[in-house]
Amino acid sequence: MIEIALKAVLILLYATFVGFMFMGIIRIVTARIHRRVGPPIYQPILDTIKLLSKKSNITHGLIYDFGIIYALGATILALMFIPLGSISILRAYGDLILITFLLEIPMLGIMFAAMSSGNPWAGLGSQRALLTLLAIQVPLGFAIVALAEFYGTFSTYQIVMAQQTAGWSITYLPLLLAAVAYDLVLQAMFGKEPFDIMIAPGEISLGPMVEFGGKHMGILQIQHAIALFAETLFFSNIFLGGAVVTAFASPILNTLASLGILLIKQIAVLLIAIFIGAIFPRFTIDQAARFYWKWPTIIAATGAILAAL
Amino acid sequence: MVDWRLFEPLFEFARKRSLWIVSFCTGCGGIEMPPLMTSRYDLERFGMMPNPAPRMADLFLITGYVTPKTLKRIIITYELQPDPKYVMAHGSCPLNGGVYWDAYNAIKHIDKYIPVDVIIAGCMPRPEAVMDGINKIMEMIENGTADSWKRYKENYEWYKKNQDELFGEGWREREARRWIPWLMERKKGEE
Amino acid sequence: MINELMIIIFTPLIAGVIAWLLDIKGLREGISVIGAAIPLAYLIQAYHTLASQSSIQYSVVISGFKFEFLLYQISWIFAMIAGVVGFAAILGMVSTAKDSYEWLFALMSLTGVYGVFLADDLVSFFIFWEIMTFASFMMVLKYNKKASLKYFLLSVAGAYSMLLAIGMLYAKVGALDFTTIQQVLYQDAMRGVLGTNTLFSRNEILLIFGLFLVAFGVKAGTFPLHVWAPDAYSETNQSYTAMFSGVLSKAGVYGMLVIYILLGTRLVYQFGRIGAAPKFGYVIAFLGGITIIVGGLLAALQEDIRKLFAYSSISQIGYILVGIGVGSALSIEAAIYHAISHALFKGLFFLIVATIVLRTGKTEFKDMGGLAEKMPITFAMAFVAILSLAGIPPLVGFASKWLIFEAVIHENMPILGGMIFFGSAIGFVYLIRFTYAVWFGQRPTELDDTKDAPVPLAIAMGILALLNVVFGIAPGLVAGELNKIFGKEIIQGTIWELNLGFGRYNGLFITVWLVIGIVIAGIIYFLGAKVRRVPVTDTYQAGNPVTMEYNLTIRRNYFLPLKETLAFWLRISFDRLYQDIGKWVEDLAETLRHYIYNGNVQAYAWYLAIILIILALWGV
Amino acid sequence: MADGEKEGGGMTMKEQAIVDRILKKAPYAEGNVRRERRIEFKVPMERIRDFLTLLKENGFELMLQITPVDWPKDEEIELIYQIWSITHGVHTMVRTRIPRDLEKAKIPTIKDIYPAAETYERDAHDFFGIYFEGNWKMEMPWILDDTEQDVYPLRKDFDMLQYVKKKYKILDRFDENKDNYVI
Repeated sequence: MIEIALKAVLILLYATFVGFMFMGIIRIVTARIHRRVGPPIYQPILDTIKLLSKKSNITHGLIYDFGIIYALGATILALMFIPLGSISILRAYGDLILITFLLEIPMLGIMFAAMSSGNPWAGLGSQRALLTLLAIQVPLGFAIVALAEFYGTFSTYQIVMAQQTAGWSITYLPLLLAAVAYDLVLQAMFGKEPFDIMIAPGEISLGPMVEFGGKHMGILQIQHAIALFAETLFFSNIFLGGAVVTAFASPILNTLASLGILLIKQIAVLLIAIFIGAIFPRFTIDQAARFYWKWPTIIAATGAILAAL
Repeated sequence: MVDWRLFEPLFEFARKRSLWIVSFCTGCGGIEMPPLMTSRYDLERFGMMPNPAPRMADLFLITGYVTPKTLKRIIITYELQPDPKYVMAHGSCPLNGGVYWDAYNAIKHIDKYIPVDVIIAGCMPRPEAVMDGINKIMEMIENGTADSWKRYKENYEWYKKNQDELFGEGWREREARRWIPWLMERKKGEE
Repeated sequence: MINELMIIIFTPLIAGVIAWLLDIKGLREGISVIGAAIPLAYLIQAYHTLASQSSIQYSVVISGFKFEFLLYQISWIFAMIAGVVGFAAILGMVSTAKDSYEWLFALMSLTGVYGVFLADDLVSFFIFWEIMTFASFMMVLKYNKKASLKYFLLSVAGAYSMLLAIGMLYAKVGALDFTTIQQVLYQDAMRGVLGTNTLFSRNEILLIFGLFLVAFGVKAGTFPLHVWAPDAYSETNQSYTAMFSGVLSKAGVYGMLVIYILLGTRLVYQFGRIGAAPKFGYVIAFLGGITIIVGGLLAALQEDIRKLFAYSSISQIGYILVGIGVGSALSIEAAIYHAISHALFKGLFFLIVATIVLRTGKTEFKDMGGLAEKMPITFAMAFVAILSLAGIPPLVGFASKWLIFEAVIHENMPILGGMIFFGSAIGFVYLIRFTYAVWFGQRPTELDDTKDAPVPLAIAMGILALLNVVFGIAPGLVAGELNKIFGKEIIQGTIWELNLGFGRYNGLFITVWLVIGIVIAGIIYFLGAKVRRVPVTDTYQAGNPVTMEYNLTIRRNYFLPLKETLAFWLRISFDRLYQDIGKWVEDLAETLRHYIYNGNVQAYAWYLAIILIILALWGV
Repeated sequence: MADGEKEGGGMTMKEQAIVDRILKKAPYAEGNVRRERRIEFKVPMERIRDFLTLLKENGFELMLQITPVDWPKDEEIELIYQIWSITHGVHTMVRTRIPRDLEKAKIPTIKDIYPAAETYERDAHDFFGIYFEGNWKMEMPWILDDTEQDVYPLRKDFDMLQYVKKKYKILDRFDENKDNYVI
């Protein structure tokens, strides 16, 4: 019991910290691409502290608060199910479908909170976010189907284990296709260009986020950090072979090593998203839907069918 | 509740190093913002970032002349921001009317209507000047003299009196209702 | 001794008739609720009987026809659905029903649906099917003639096709009870395997299957026979719709299962399998998949609450059909599980809609808004229902959906997998549209004095919401019952856990960790400075002041971009197609009437005789 | 016409032809050629609608803007309708004069002839107090705020300085004759 609690706290702290570092990396790399100096890497932490330490906060009612809390809670829940090296708690229950759903739930909480504020831009942003979700769901679904059918299991941990012996997923053609589609989907999950339609700054002034300030926004920053960590972790687990190091004698070293390997893979996933995001303008929502329903869907469906054969 | 006074220096540092700007470009100063944000003078070094939504913004830049119509929006937007919040005015127009000193439709003293922490002289101040002003406001936040939001709370009656003298009593409700008759009978004229 | 099955089936009808004859306000409600409660009590008591013996049988001979009734595991589960949701719906009708007419037919349809689930021979099956259809038709007729006619025509088409199929079966088999038919067809399949010539030719069995498919597809609202559902579901007493959509549509699902029970082996022999799934099931599954997508997309584009949920229930039925179609034991269990959860959350939804319509008197999204403060209880119920339908763990909607996902994907069916993924997303979409337009945003001034749900409705909603939560956190409860159908542990695991070997879902852990996460988030939240409550007009709209008089919440055409994206597909409408066919048939009928349907009774008798002779000849 | 020949050397033949054609149809107007691609007409205010309809029929499609000019001495406001002809590539200015005091400063709208005129008419009404009869959006708030609603600040007799002092309560900021002011 104590051990589980300890693990949970460690995972949570690690995920939050690395997530914030990821946010900082995103800002720095984007700045470098713009030939700017960019903020220090710990900038997101400063932002969060600042937001949480605001002296006055507003609320639009119970749902407005609960939606935010629910979003963070659901993100923590999702994090617990994803295998993190050898120290994850509920990895035995880390079911592909379950995690895919759990990674979408926080958005629902944010939508509820945003809509309860009654701001038309929040409504517009939620509409765009939902249509983006609708658009990405098809390739995402096919990618998951491809994985499940290739490995014959839904357990993420077993998939990771299988990759330790049989090599990474992306070395097989069907899963390579699935990975490509999933990576395009990840672009929209991170909310980066060209699919940052839901939070179009200057167009609908951050959409769902428009009414959040002070500690609400601070909690959302933490949630975003953990979500970044979780999504990249999920991708590197199912497609990039995860990390289960057993080379060293002491379990501590093994854990650290596997965490390090995972970190490298996660950053690789993140950098792709940043590069794509930094050089593309924004789609309109129907363009995004048409795009996702065309190429990624075809790629992922091909992958799924090949995996099923 | 936890006693947070212990952490106050950390909070001040965070506030100083992550000023989010509400991008409400009123006048010609708006065009001085892009060079500040982009690769020449990169404001993001100081953790500053333009931010469309005032709810999460700290620093309100009033860039250039202000008309009564704009001032209404500025006041409403300013009151949406959570405390602590800071205001920085660019150029001589908000200070004293500047070249619009005798224009019937430009505000002469911005600080009669909302409190201002830093005013940058010049018409229009160059980016360097704006950066200087930003440094100024940063050290003011550090030594706690950037207290315009407190002043606005304390002297709210005075500010409200000035606003009402300029716009007339109940201007918020009037402004909100202004277009409604025309929105309702929009169809009327287009037979 | 009068058998308990008879009590279960006929108590609602009797209660309805009494309520209709007495027609005393207060008394009739009481009688009807009792009439709905008694069968439920008997069913719960029958649970213990089923534990000891495998089934409860009853047969009565009326004028040579032998009516047989059988209560075994599947029919018990479906009857429980009917019992619980029907009881909740009747309880809701206490607040919404206007006169005794509605009581009569609501309870009559309950009788019909009980009869359908308990029938063990095709005659009684058909008779109760028609009672059910007739009663629901009368319920719709009272509110809207056109919708009821559309419903009636399609139901009649379904009924005739079912009658024809039954006739063909009878002509060959010579018996009508399920067991005999099942055995005969099984032997027929065996005969085919051995190579001797079979009783039914390929085309005959295909025809029978097609006719049954039409008959049950109409009731279940399968694409492309779904056109009656939106109008019929929306144009009646909304509390009754809880039963209409929650239970009566399940009769169609049950019918699909009956196809499996009766024709399964024969069809599998005749048409073989695709991968693991039988080919004929694949047809059902694909119809189901298309139903999911079409129903969902149309639901997202509706402007009327009742229509939105009508389409959404079509879409959810699609899931069940997919599960049934895939045809592995697991997928059928998943389908029945989803039938249960769909009955629960959709019944809850329609009760919520009933409350809203009752309290506001409005049905269109454009007149709604900001009701969350005015109707907190109803909103809490809606919250549960939304999470459940959207498939958010730990609620029953997720457990059943998860089972369907696993079952379908495990059978290597990528396309169906993609379809149901899309369906789960579209669920989010139309639910959020409902949430936003009805509960949040600026409130129209005429809704300022809206009251919360009346007590009976609140109780009814409470029952369903509770079950939504319980069956989600403890999915093992349902899974245990489902395993009894096949008599073996298809879904292992404890009461909290579903374990399929290739995937596990544990409702309890998810609940616990969700609570832990929410607690952590709550701590962070409460460490921050206090919050100040601001009105809905105090929002940032480019600094413009806002007044309640001009409503800025987006209500009409919320998903316009989706409409634009799908513009091409939305031009295709089966409803219009059927209407054109209808017109054409009318003109034909005009000409026919002068010559054939000349209103002479003897002539009709002759036609009937001829038809029977033809059938007999066919049989020989 | 004459100077047109002088400098243009027949460069303005096209413009002259257009002017003659218009004037033949509209004898009440007087018109001349300013230079190539520029022609102008003077029209009495009561015939303005007929004349603009005529122009529109003769290939002057595009309404550029309406410029009011205030002439306090001769108690008149001059309205200059600037219309561009895409077919001829000619820019015409139709001048008309209306009395300047507020009751009589009225002229029929040309919104139905040139829809773009609606905006410019509202503009002229806001700043000069000219009422365009038939434009139903006259009363609709436009650029100016409620406080400036009927002071018509662009009229020549509008005392800007007094108004500014009164409005912004800054009486001692500069002396009356603006030779030296304190900032």
